Amino acid sequence: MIQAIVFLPLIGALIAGAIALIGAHARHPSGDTVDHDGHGDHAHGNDAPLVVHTSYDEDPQVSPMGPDDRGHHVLPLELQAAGSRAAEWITTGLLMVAAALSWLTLVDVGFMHHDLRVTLLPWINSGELQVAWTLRVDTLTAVMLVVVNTVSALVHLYSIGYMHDDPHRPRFFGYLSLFTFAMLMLVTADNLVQMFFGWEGVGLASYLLIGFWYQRPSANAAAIKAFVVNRIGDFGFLLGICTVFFLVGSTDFETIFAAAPGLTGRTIDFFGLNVDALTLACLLLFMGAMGKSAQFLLHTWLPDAMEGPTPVSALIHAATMVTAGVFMVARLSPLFELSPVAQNVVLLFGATTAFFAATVGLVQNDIKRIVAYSTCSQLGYMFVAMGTGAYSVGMFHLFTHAFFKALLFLGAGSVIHAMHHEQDIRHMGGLKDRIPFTYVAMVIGTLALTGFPLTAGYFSKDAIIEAAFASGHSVAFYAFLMTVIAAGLTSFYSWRLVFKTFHGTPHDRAHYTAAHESPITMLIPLGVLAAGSFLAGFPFKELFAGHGVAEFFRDSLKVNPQIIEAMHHVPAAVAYAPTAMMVLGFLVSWMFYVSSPNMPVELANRMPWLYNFLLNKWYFDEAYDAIFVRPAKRFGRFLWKAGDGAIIDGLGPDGITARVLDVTRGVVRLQTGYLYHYAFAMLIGVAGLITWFLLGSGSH
Amino acid sequence: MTFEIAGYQLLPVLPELLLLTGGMVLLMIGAYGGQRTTGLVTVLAVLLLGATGAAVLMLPAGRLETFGGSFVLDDFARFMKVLALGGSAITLILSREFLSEPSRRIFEFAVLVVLSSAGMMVLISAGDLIMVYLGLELMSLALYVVAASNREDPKSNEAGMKYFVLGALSSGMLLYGASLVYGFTGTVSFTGIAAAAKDGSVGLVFGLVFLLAGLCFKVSAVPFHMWTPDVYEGAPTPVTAFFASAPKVAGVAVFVRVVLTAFPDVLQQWQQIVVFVAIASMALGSFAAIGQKNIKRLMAYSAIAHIGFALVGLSAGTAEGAQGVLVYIAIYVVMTLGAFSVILAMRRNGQAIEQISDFAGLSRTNPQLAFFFGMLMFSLAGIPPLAGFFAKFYVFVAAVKAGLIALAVIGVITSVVGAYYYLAIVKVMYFDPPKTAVDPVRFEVGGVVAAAGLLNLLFFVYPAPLISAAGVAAKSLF
Amino acid sequence: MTASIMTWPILSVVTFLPVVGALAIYVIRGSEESGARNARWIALWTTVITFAVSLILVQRFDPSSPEFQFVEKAPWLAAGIGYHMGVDGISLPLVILTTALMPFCIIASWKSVTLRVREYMMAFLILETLMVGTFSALDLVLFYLFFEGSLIPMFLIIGVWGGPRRVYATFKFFLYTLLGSVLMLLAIIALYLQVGTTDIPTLLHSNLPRNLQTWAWLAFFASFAVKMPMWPVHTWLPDAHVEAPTAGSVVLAAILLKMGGYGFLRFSLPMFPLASADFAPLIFTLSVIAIVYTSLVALMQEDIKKLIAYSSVAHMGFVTMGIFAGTTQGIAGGVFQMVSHGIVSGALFLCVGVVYDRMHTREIAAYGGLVNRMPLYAMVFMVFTMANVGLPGTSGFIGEFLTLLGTFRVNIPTATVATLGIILSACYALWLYRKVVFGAMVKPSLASIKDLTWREGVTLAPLVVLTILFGVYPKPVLDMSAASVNLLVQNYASALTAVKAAALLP
Amino acid sequence: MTVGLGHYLSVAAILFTIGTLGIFLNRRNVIIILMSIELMLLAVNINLIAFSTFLNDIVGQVFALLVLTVAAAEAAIGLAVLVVYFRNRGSIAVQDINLMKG
Amino acid sequence: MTLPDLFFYLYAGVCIASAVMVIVARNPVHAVLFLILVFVNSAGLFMLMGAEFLALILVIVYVGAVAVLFLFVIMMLDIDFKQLRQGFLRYLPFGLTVGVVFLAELLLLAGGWVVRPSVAKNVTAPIPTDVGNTEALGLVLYTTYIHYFQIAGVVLLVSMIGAIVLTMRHRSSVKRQNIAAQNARSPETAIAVRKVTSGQGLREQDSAEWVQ
Repeated sequence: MIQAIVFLPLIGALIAGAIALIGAHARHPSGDTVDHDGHGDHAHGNDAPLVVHTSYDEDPQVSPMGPDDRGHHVLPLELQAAGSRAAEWITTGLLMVAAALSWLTLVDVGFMHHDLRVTLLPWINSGELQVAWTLRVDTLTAVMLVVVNTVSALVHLYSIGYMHDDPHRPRFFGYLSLFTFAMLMLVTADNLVQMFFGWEGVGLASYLLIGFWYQRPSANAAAIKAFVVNRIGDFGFLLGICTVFFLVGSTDFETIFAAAPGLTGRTIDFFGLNVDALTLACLLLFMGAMGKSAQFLLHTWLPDAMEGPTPVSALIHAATMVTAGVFMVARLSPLFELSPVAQNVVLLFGATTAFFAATVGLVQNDIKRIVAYSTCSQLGYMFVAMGTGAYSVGMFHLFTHAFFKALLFLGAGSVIHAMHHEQDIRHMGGLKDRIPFTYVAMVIGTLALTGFPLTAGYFSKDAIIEAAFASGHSVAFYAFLMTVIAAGLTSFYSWRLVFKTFHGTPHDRAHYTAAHESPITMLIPLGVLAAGSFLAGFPFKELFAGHGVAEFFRDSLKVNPQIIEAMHHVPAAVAYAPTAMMVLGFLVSWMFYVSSPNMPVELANRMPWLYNFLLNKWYFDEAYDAIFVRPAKRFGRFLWKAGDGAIIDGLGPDGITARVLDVTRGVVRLQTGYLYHYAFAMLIGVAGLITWFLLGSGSH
Repeated sequence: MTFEIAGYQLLPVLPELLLLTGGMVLLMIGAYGGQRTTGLVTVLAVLLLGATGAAVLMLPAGRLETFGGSFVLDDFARFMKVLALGGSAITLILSREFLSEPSRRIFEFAVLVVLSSAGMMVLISAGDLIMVYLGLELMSLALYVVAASNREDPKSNEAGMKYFVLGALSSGMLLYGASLVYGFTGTVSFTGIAAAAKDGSVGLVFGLVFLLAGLCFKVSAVPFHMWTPDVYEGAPTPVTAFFASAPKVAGVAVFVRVVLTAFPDVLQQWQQIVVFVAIASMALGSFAAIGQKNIKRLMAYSAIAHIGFALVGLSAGTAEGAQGVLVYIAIYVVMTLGAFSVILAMRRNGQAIEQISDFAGLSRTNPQLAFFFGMLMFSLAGIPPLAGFFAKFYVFVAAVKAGLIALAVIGVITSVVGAYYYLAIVKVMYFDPPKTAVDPVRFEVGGVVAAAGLLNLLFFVYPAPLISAAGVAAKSLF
Repeated sequence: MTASIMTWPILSVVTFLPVVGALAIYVIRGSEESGARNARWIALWTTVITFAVSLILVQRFDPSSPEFQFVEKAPWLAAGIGYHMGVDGISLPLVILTTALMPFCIIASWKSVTLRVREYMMAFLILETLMVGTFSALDLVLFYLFFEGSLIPMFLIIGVWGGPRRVYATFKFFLYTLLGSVLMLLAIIALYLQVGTTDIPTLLHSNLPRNLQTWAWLAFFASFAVKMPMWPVHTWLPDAHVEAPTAGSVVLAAILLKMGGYGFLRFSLPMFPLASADFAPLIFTLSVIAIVYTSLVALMQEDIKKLIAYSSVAHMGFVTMGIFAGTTQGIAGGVFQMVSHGIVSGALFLCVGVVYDRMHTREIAAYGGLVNRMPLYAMVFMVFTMANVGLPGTSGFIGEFLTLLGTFRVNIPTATVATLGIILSACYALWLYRKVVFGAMVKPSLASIKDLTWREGVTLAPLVVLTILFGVYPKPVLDMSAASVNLLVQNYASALTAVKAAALLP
Repeated sequence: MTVGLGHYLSVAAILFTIGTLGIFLNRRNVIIILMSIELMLLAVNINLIAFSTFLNDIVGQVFALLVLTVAAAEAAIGLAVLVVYFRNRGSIAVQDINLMKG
Repeated sequence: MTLPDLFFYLYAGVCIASAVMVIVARNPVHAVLFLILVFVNSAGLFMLMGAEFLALILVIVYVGAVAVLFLFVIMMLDIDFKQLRQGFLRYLPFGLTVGVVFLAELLLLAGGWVVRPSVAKNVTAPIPTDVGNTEALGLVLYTTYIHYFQIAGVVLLVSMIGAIVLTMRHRSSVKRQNIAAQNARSPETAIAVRKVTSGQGLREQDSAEWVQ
C-alpha cells in the first residue's frame, strides 16, 4: 500500500511529463524536419505573437508584476497542449487514490499500530555507509502522508479549473505530481540521505513550479532565489548528515537514535572550537529546516515564490513543503531532545520568525504575499512548539495549518481568478457579493488562522502558546511573548485582507463587474478544505496535544509527557491571551478598514519609517543583496579578471611565455652573423672554462 | 693469406680501405666520364656506403685493434659507423634532386661525401689523438667544400666561409689541447693517457678544456655552436641534412670515446664541462629556435638543443649514460633525416621553400607529408609514444642515476620550451589556411620521409633491437 | 586464477582496436564526400565495437577481488620496463566510461564536422586508444606513454577544428600539461632507479623511503594537478574548452581530466602514502579554493562553455579532496564523481554543441528562451544542469556527497568550506539555465531554431538515463570499485600507522 | 736563466693567443684570419716539438709533421673558399660576411 | 746565457713581434710578409729544439708554398684596401681584455710547465740517438705510423678535390680545344657550300654555322 501511495504520484508525473514532452515536441519541430513544408509554415505562424508578446516582457518597467498572474494569457495563438485533459485527470485520479490510501494508512498505523518499513533497493553502499531506499511508515509519517496527499489531491483538482486556459497544463500537472512524489519520499524516508533526496526533490519541484511561467523574468528570478536560499539551508543539512555520520557511522534513523544518548557530552573540533557534538549536528540540521521552512534570515525566498501559480503556493508554499523543516525536527526529535542549546535556538528562531513575518504581513498589498507571510509566521509557531519539546503540538499545528492555509491560498486563487489575475488588494473591494462562496471559504480560513475558538487553528495555536509558557525558561518566555503578539498581528492582517478584498467599495469597477464565481472544480477543494479547517482541530486534539499523544505517536517522535501535562495547567490568563489578542486584532482591523478607512493612511504618514520598514520587509532583500549577492559577483569578477587573468595567467603561462620570448629575442640578438663575434664566443667559452678550473672552483 | 702492412693487421680497417678505394674509383669514373656521370657516381656511392656498412657488420665480433692501438673497432665503433654510413647514404639519396640541375652536376659531391665518411670512420675508431685529428680534418675538409659547393649562391659561399674559419679555429684549439695532453702524459694513445691521467692537475685540465672545445665545435654545443645556424641556413639543403646527421654521429662518437676511454679518472673535471655545455646547449637551442622563421635555421637550433640532451647522458659518465647517448643520437639521426627530407620535398613551382610560413596548410595540400613532418616534430619535442621520447628517457635515466638531478630538471624544462617551436610548425601546417600546393614529392625523398616517419612512429612497438645494440656498444667502452 | 579466464588479450584488444579503425580510415580512400562518409561510419562502428568488447571486461570482472585483472605481460623496453596491462576496480569504471562516451563523440561530430573528416575521426580513434591505455597500463613508462601521447591528438583536435582563439588555447593546453608531466617523468625515472622496475604492482608493494616519496609525490602532483586541473593551474582548461569542438570538449572534460584523478589514485596515494599524508592539507586547501574560487568565477562567465569548464574545475576539487581524505567514502566518492562528472559534463558539452551547431555562438547573451522552441532540449539540459548542481537522484549527488562525507571524517573545516560549493553551483548552473533556456523568445536570430534532431536525441538520451540511473542506483559503479578502494584505504592506513608506530618507538 | 720547456711553451702560448685575437679582432680581411689560423697551428707545432724534445719522444714530431701537412691542405681549401666567395660577392671584408644572422 | 739561449730570444722575439704585425698590418701583403718572417723564425726555434727536418719543411713548404699561395691570392683578388680599414678599435678594449686574461692563464700554465717524472715510462717511441732527425722521422713514419701518413695523403687528396670543385669554372664563353672533334673533321663536314643570293650578302645564321 505504501508503495502505491508513494509511487502513484510518480507514475502520474511521468505520464504527464511524457504527454507534455510529446506534445511540445510535436508543436516545435526538431532539427530533423528543417524543410519548409506545411509544418514549417505552421511553426512560423506560431512565432509571430510570441515576438509581439515578449517585447512587452523585455522591459521591466512596463511589465507589471501585479496584474498578471498568468504568463500566457496574451498568447491567444498558443495552442493547448495535446492530451492536457488526459494528463489532468490521470494525475488527479492517481492522487485521489493515493490520498484515500493515506487516510487508510493513518488509521492503520496511528490506531492499529501497524508500523512498517519497506526496503526497496540498496542505494549508496560504501564502507560503513549503507544507505537504502526504504519507506518508513509510522504515525508521524502517516500524518504527513495524509496532509500531503489530501492537499495535493485537492490542489490537483483545483488546478484543473484554475489552469484551464493555460497551454502547458500537462507540464504543470507533471510538476505537481513530481512534487508530491518528492514530498512523499521525504516523509517516508528512513534515513537522512533519503530524506535529503526528498528534501532537494521538493526543492527542484518548487523551483520548476515557481518558474512555471518561464517567460516572466520575475518568475525565473524567484525560482532561482527559492532554490539557492534552500541550498543555503541544505548546506547545513548536508553538513549535519556528515556530522551525524561522523559520530554514529550511519545515517539510518534507528541507528542514530539508538546511538544518540551515548553521544551526550562528546565534542567535536569545529574550526578550532570545541563544540558539543550533538548540538553541532542539530544546529546544522536545523539550518536545513530553516531554509526549507523559510525561517527568519532564510525566509526571503518564500514571498517571492508567490510568482508561481496560486495552486502551487497553496500546495507547496503553505501546506506541505515549507513544513518539511518542522517535520524534520519532529523526525529527529530524539536528537534535538538531547541538545538543549539546539532546542533553544529552534525556539528563538521560531519565535522571531512568528513575530517578524507577522509584522511584515501587516502592510503588504499583494493578496498572496500576505498569506505567504502569514505562512512564514505560522511556521515560526510550529518551531516554537518544537523548541519547547512539544513536538506533537508542533505537528498538530502543521496538520491544521495545512488545511486552513491551503484554503486561504486556494481562496485567494479563486479571488485572483475572479479578478482576472489582479492580485493587489487595493484594487479589490466589495467582492463578497460577486463571489460569495469564495468569501465564505476565506472567512472560514481566516477564522481558523486567527485561532477563533473551535476552529482547527484555535486548538493547535493555543497549545503552542501554552507550551511556550509552560516551558518556563527565559527563551521560552520570549517565545511566549512573541507568539502572543504575533497572534494579535495575525488577526489584524488576516482581517485586513478579508475586509479590503470583500468589503467596502470596489476600487476597480471593470474587474469587479467581470468577476465571477470559480468553476466547480475549484470550489470543491475550497469546500473540502473549509470543512477540514474545522474538523482537523477538535477530533485530533487529544491525539496531538492531549493524553493520547504517547499512544498515537509512540516511537515516531519524542514525546515529553511533562510538557503536555504542564500545558494543561497554565494560568487562565495565559490560556486566554491568544484569544484576546485575536479579538483585539480583529477590532483594530475593523476600525482601520471598515469603520474609518483613513486611519491606516494617517498612521502610515505619521510614522513613514516604520511603514516603509515593514513594507520593505525589514530591508532583508536589500541587505542580502548588498552583503552577499553583489560582493559575490564583484568578487567573482575580480577572481576571474584579476585572479585568473592577471595573476595566474599573468604570472603563469602568459607571463612565462612573454619572458621566454624576451629571452629568445636576447639570444637571437647574440647571433649577429659576424664571424668575429662567433670566434669571440668560442674564446670566451674556453677562457671561461679554464678560468673556472684555474680558480679552483671546479676541481675539488 | 696474411693481410697486413708494416706488421699491422689490416682486417679491422677493411671497411675503411673498401671505402677509400671505392671513393677513388668513383673519382676516376667521374674524372674520366665527366659531369654527366654525376647520377651514376651518386648511385654507386650509395651502394659503396652500404657495402661498407655491411663490411663493418661482417667483421669478426669483439674488440679488434690495429696500428698499435690507434685504430679500434669495438661494438661502439660498429654502432656509430653503421649509423654514420647510413646517414651519409641517405643524404646522398636525398641529394639526387639537388645534383640533377645542370648547373650543379658535380660528381665530386658524392666523392667528397664518401671521403668525408671515411674520415668519420677513422674518427669513430680513433684510438689516439693523432687519429682523432686526422679523421677530424679528413671529415671536415670535405664538409667545408660541400658547404660552399653551391658556388653561385652567396649564402652557400658565406656558409662555407664561416664554417671553414671557425672550424679551423676549433681545430687549432683541439690541437692545442692535444699538445698539452701529450705534454702532460707523454703519449697520444687513449689507453696511455688514461693510465697517466689519474688526477685532474691544471695542465691536463687545460688540455682537456681545449680538446673538448674542439670536439664541442664539431657537435655544435654551446658556446661553440655559433656556426651552426648560419651554415645550416646557407648550405644547400642536402648538405645541411648531411651536416645534421653523419658528422654529428662521428662527432658524438669521438666525444664519447675521448672522455670515457682517455679520461675515465678525471671524470669530475670533464663532467663539469659537459654539464655546463649541456645546459647551455639545451637552453640556448630551445630559446633561440623560437625566434626563427627559416626552417633550416630552426633545425640548426634544434640540433644544438638536441646535442645538449645527448650530452646530458654523457655527463653521467656511466655505461647507462653512454647507452643513452647512443640511443639518443641514433633516434636523432632518424628524426633529423626525416625532417630534412621533408624540407627537401618542399618545393613550389620548382623553387625550394625554406620559410616556416611556407608550410602553411600543408596538411591540406599534402596530408601525408604534413602528417609525417608533424609526427617528426612531436618526436623531436620528445612527446611519447614517438621515438624522440625514448631518446630523452634514456639520457635522463642515466643523469638521474648519476645524481645529476638538477641537470635533469633543467633538461626537462627546456624540453618544454623546445616543444613550443615544434608545435609552432605543426600549427602552421595544420591550423593555418593553405597556400598553393607544393610540387609532387620525388620518389626517393618520399621514401626517406616515409621510412623515417614510420621508424619514428612505430619505434615504441619494438624498441628492443636498438636499445640492446646501444647497450652492447656502450659496454664495449668500459 | 584470473589468468585462466583469459584466452585472448581482451584488454589489449580494447585498447588498440580504435587504432585499427584509424588505420582502416587511413587506408580506405575515396572522394571528399564518400571518404568523409566512410570515415564517419568506420569510426562509429569501431567505437561501438570497442565499447561492446569492453563490456566483456565488465562481465568477466570479479568485483570481489581487489587485484588487477585481465593482466597481460610482455617484455618491452628493458629489464623492469615491460608491457604490462591490467585493470582493477578503480580503473575499470574509467575504461568503460571512455569506451562508452566515444560513440557519442563520434555521433556528435557527425554533421558538425565537415572539414577533414577523415583526419578528425582518426584523431579521435587514436585518442581513444591512448586514453584506454592510460587507464589500463600497469607499467609507469607505458602509462606515461599513453598519458602524454594523448596530448598529440588533442592538440590537433583543438587546433584544427577549434574556435577562433584555438591556437592560444591549444598551445596553452599542450605546454601547460607537458610542463607538468615532464617532472613526473623524472620521478618515474627516480622510482625506476630506486626499485629497479616501473612495474606498477611491484611499486605498489615497495615501501619507498620517505625522502623519495616526498619528491616523487611533488613531481607526480605537478603532472596530475595540471591535468586535473587543480587551482591555481587550471587556467588552461577554460580556454581549451571554449575553443575545442564539441566532441573535443566532451572528451576533455569527461575523460582527459580524469587522468589526473586516476593518477592520484593509482600512484600518489598508494605509492607515496607518507607524502600523501604530509601533503593532504595542501591538497585540501587547493581543493576548497578550487571549489569556491572557480564557482565564483563561473558565476561571472559570459561564455557557456567557459562556465561549464569552470564548474568542472570546481567538481574536480571534490574529487581531489575526497581522494586525499583517504577514507573509503572519500575515495569511492572520488571514483564515482569522476565517472559521474564524465557523463554529466560530457553531456553538458554535448548540449552546448547542440545550440552551437545551430547558432555558432557560445555567448550566453546570444541565447534566451530556448524552451519556447526546444522543449526536448530544455528538458535534457535541465536534467544535466541538475546533475551538475548535485541534486540527489542524479549521479552528481552521489559523488559529491560521498567525498564530503569522507572528507568530513578527516578534516571538518575542509568539508565545511567545500560544501559551500553546493550553494554556488546552484547559483551559476541555474543562472546559466535561466539565461539560455528560460525567458521569452526575444532574439529574432533564435526565432526559427529547431529542437533536437533524431541524432542528437539518440546521443543524449542514454546519458540522461545513465545520469538518473546512477543517481538512483549507483551500486554498479560503487561495487565495481569497492574491493580496490578498500584495499587502497587499508594499505594507506597501515602505511601511516606503521610510521606512527616507528616514530613512537624512539 | 736557461731556456727550458717553459720558454718554448710560452712562445707558443703567445703565438696562439695572437692567432686567436687575430681572428676576432680583425674586421677587415678574411685573409688575415686565414693567416691567424696559420699562426695558431704554428703555435701548436712549437708546443708539440717542444714536448717531443723534452720528453724525448719522436711522436710529437710526427704529430707536428702531420699538422703541417694538414694545415697546408687546410690553407688550400680556405683560399679556395675565399676565392669563390670573392667572385660572388666582390669583397672579402669580414663585416660583409653577414647575410645570415639571428 | 748561452748562445742558443740568445738565439732563442732572438727568434722568439722576432717571431712574436712579426705575429703581432701579421694581425695589425693594414696591408695584407705586408701581413703575408710578416707571416713569412714568423715562419722563418719559428723554423729557427725548431732548429734550436733539434727538429731540423721540420724546420726545413716549414721553410720549404710554408714559406715557399703556402705563404706564396697567400700572396698569390691577395694579388689575384682585386681588393680595394682602403675600404677595409674601419672598425678595428671598437671592440678592442673588451677583446683585448679577454685575450690578455686568456694569455695570462696560458702563460701561467706554460711558463711553469715541468715534465713529470712518471711520464718518461709512457713514451712510446724515444728519439733515436744514433741517427739524424730526418732519418729518425723517416724510420717511424713509413713503418709504425704508416697509417697516419696514408690518411694525411687522403686529406691532401680531399683538399685537392675541394679546391678544384670550388674554383674551377666551366665558363660557356671560354672556347676549349676539342681534339677528338678536330680529328674527326672531314672535308665534307668542314666545308659547306652556300648559295648566296647576290646583293644580299652573307646572312647571320649562315656565318653562325661556320663558327661551329
